[in-house]
Amino acid sequence: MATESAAMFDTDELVLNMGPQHPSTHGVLRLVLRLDGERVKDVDVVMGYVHRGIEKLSENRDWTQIILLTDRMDYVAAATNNLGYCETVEKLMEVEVPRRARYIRTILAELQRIASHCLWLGTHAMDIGAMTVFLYAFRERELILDLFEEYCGARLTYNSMRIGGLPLDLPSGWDAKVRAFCDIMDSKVEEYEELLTNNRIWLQRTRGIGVISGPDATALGLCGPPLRGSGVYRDVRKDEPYAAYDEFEFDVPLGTRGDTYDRYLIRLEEFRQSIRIIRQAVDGLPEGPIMGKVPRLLKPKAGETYHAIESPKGELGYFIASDGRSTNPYRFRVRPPSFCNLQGLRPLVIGHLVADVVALIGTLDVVLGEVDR
Amino acid sequence: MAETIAFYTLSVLILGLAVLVVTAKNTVHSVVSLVMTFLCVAALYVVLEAEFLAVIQILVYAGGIVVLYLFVVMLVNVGRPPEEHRDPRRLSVLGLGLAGAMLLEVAGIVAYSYSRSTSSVTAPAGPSPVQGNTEELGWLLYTDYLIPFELASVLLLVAMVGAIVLARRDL
Amino acid sequence: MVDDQAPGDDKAAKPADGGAPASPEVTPAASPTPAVAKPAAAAAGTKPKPKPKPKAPPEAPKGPTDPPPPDDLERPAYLVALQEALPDAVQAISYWVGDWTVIVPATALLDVARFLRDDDVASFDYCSDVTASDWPPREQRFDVIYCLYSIRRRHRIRIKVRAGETEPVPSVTDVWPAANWLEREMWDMFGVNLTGHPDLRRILMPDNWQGFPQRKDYPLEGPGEFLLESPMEWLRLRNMVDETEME
Amino acid sequence: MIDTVFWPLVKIVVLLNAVMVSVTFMTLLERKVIAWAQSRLGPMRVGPYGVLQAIADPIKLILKEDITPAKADKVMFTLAPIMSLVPAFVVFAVIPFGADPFYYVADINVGLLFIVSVTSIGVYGIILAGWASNSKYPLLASLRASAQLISYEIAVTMTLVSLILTAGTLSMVGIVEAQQEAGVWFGFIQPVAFVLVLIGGLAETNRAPFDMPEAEQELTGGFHTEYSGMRFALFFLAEYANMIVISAVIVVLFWGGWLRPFPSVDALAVLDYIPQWCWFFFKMFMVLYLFIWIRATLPRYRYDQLMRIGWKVLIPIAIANVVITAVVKVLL
Amino acid sequence: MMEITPAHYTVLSAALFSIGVIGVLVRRNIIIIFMAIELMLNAVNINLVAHSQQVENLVGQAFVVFVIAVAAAEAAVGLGIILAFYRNKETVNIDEMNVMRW
Repeated sequence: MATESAAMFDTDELVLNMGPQHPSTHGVLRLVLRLDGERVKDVDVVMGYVHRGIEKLSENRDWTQIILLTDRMDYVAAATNNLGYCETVEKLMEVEVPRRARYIRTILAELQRIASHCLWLGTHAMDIGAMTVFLYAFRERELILDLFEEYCGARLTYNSMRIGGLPLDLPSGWDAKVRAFCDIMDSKVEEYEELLTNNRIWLQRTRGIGVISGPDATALGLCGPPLRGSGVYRDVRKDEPYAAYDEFEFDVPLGTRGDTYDRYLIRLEEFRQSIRIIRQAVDGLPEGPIMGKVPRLLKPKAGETYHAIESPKGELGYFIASDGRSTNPYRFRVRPPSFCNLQGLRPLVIGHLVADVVALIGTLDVVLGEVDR
Repeated sequence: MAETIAFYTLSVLILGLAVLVVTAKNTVHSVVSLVMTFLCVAALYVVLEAEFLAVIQILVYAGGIVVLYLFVVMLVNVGRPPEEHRDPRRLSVLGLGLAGAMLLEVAGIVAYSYSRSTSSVTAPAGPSPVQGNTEELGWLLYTDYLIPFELASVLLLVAMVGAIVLARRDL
Repeated sequence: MVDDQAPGDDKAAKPADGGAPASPEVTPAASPTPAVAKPAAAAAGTKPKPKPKPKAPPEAPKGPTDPPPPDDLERPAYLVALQEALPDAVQAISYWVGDWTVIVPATALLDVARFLRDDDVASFDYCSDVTASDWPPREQRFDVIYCLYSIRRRHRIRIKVRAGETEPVPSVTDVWPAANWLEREMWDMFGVNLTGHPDLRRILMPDNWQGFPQRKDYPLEGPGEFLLESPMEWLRLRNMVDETEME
Repeated sequence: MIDTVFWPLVKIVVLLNAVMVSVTFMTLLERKVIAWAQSRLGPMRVGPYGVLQAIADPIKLILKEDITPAKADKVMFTLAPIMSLVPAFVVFAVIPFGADPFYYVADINVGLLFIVSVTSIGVYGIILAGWASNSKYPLLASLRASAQLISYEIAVTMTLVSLILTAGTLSMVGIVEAQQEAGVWFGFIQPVAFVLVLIGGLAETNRAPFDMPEAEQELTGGFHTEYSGMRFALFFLAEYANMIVISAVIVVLFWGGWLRPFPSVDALAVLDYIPQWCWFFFKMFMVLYLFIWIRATLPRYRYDQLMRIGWKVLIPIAIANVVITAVVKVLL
Repeated sequence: MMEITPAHYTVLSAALFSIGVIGVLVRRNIIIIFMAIELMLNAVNINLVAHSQQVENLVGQAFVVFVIAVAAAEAAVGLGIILAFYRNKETVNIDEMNVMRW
């Protein structure tokens, strides 16, 4: 008799408000779903609930204070935000950053990528119902937070870089700890794979869900793993090398099908590639100063520039204009990767079921602090 | 003694809940009353030592058919209440009268038949090779009533196909 | 080549030069609302010898200098192709710390965009960012900026469009669907008069918000709900408070 | 009178209390086992190793404010948790915890059918809770839950038919005795049926990986979203009581109920010194542990996949199992 | 009065049947009417079981099994029709069901 009841479900269109208070919208994202039964016919993405006006605020802070604000955007990858901002200002001021500082920045950024992917993996798996992976991933993320705490004293919002270099040199013995962490992480990535990669339920929940072709993903402005998952070779670290990435060997994993499972595989592979980069960087860490020649009073010449780096979420770009006279930027603009990836949600979601919506929010890996800024 | 108490309690419950079924304003309340009625009827079967039927009553009626009713009620419960529209040609009072006449008639038949009954209709079936209510019933169904039984299963199959065809929109 | 607003500042053209570009010391107070738009720039005005600027009256910053590229720098092939294909559309080309910018009029934007996307040499298939910056004293106060990237050819370019407050700027959503939300955000923050956008609604600010927060003349202090309901009344009260404080 | 009324009543009272207490400790067990699986400690604050957490939770739930949403159907909203709790408790009447009549309330000759039919009533609580809450998420969840319950009931009932064929009786006590006579637990004769009943049991009790009716990541908690306080506790109680019922039924049907391992091997007669109810509870504990273990390991199915598995995989296998069992039974 | 005879069951059955008839004749909601029909079927079943018990012949109970099967079939098809009708006319009022096709 239940076949009939199952067939009866598709009667009326139902408007379902998902969020802003919902366990799996990863923050305060609101989706207005129009459902036919449980199938999504249309979705309107509503955001801005944590809009703090960081762009406007930055136009009234001086150049150094802004580093602290960038922490608050993608709060699970604060160091990457710092890096992007500092590099942009350095580009604008044409400051040379010492090699050691660039190496350390790379290590920090890659550690941050692992931490961010850990959080993504945990929440994504949790959304699909694999509760244990969440705690395993957080266990490893904790190790990274410990490393960061030892380096800069903070665990979430690091404020760990300065324009022209770094505020602090590495504590003694830190590199050994990073090496030890890399060894641990290697085996842990295997553990995640054992739990999920060949799990039939996981495969059924992610294979063929949210498929997007390479050209479509490019046109929609997706970036980072969602773009690479569709087989588009685009990684700012390779294409427009910054920090010290041009000195390291690493691969850019690409997907073939462009579905949720591919994006999952890519991020898992990025764990390994990040570990690889960190190992190379720690092994080849040069001696030298950590701060470049930067004037006491920062005042870039009038002009504007756009500079992008590869954050864990994708292309994190800063567009900064200086009027050349004041000690704060005239225009400060962030190109938030989460925002652009979230734009891909609607085409991905339409036609799928409510349960897939949750999986698709997870696969795009959005952080609402960055979407709303 | 126990049977008497059980009978009267259950009778009151059955009739009261049945009245609720036909009088409740909210259809969902109606359906819930119906479930309760059926459960009480199942209890009555237990009193009558028909355990198998009692279980079947719960399983099929309460657990199956009425769930279907509940689904349909929930699906069509939107929009205007169905009792709003009044057909002038409809004569509810007449219906009530007819039902009363019906009750009188049934009561008459009952009274008449018992006034002259000799209860000599006892015609036990042939000795069953098995013991116990369930086993005997099964024996009966699979021997004497095999063809009706098969027909009933075909009927159910046809009903299932028909219901699916009716309920689907894209057919 | 030379744009009409900020005549070529020759200092800025030499990026290696450490000196601050010339700009007279001013207080950028000439914003339309006399209220609280008090950019910190005012405080920073105490700067070394201001060199006289030829034409510009001493006012708020008039926009980035958009220096032309040095003569000895070879122009990338896509720029040459663009100038050949659409000579009228290119108002100026600028080069600054390694970034190429092409300045086009709003009317030619769609042509330029389509050319840059479809041309084989250029093939800018990826729209990184769409944003704007606001330079209030200028008549065409907005710089609308499109950051483009070519995944195929791995190069970047910026398109810059100057637009006045009501001057229409065509939406490039048809060219790059990625621009949809970015343009929405730009409109939300600056109120650039976008035309042809399929879904122009507020995106970060609440739907009933008044005003465009990232404009330079937008009050810096928290407006509260009163501003939401009646912005003009709020402004009047603000001014009264300011006056009493002065006394 | 004493035999027909007094002792059954005493047994029922004892059993009800035992079930409630075991449910509270079941939640503690679940939290602890999952915590260990996830390399953390679980509740540690209340009492030694958090043992008293099992008491603290119900107290908290009882003391909480009991909210009825303003637009809810008051009567149904109150009735729904009761309707889902009562069937879960009624079923315990026919579960034999030992061979002696002292260990069960009743041994009715349609015991297994009784269990199936009574559990089928539990669906009303879920549907009515979703409907009476007058809220979208609970409604969606309750539709999901009831469709899931009904379709998996068919698979489980079909599977039970093959087991009835093997045992030759519907009585729960009779089934265990049949295993004693056969000298082997039916789990070894009917392994397919065991797996089917296990999967169906997981689905019927809304346990992971079939917990989409209460998938908090999708539907913010399922049909009991709008419930709080004592009424929520009733749903909670019903869910875990159902889990215990399913595990008890699985033990009786497949793992020899109160029988010791290898009931026909006399060499192991020394094991008979362990009381029968100990065996029963030990086996039940193992099945419950399996339930929790599965929850800690597996992701969640999607709703349509779940229905597809039920209708296109489990039911055909169940029917095939019945046919094969019947053929083998006739041939032997 | 203390002894329960089949007559008691017959009276109960007749009363239940009449309630069902009233429901069918008076209510306009077709779902309620269906439920009233179920009540009538149950009334018949009570009668059958009671008399089968009286005459110690299980044929009556076998009939009940068939009645339940027919009731299930009737409910499935009937509710399917109701649903199809509801989709087209947005009502479950039996007075508005006055066309054979649309």
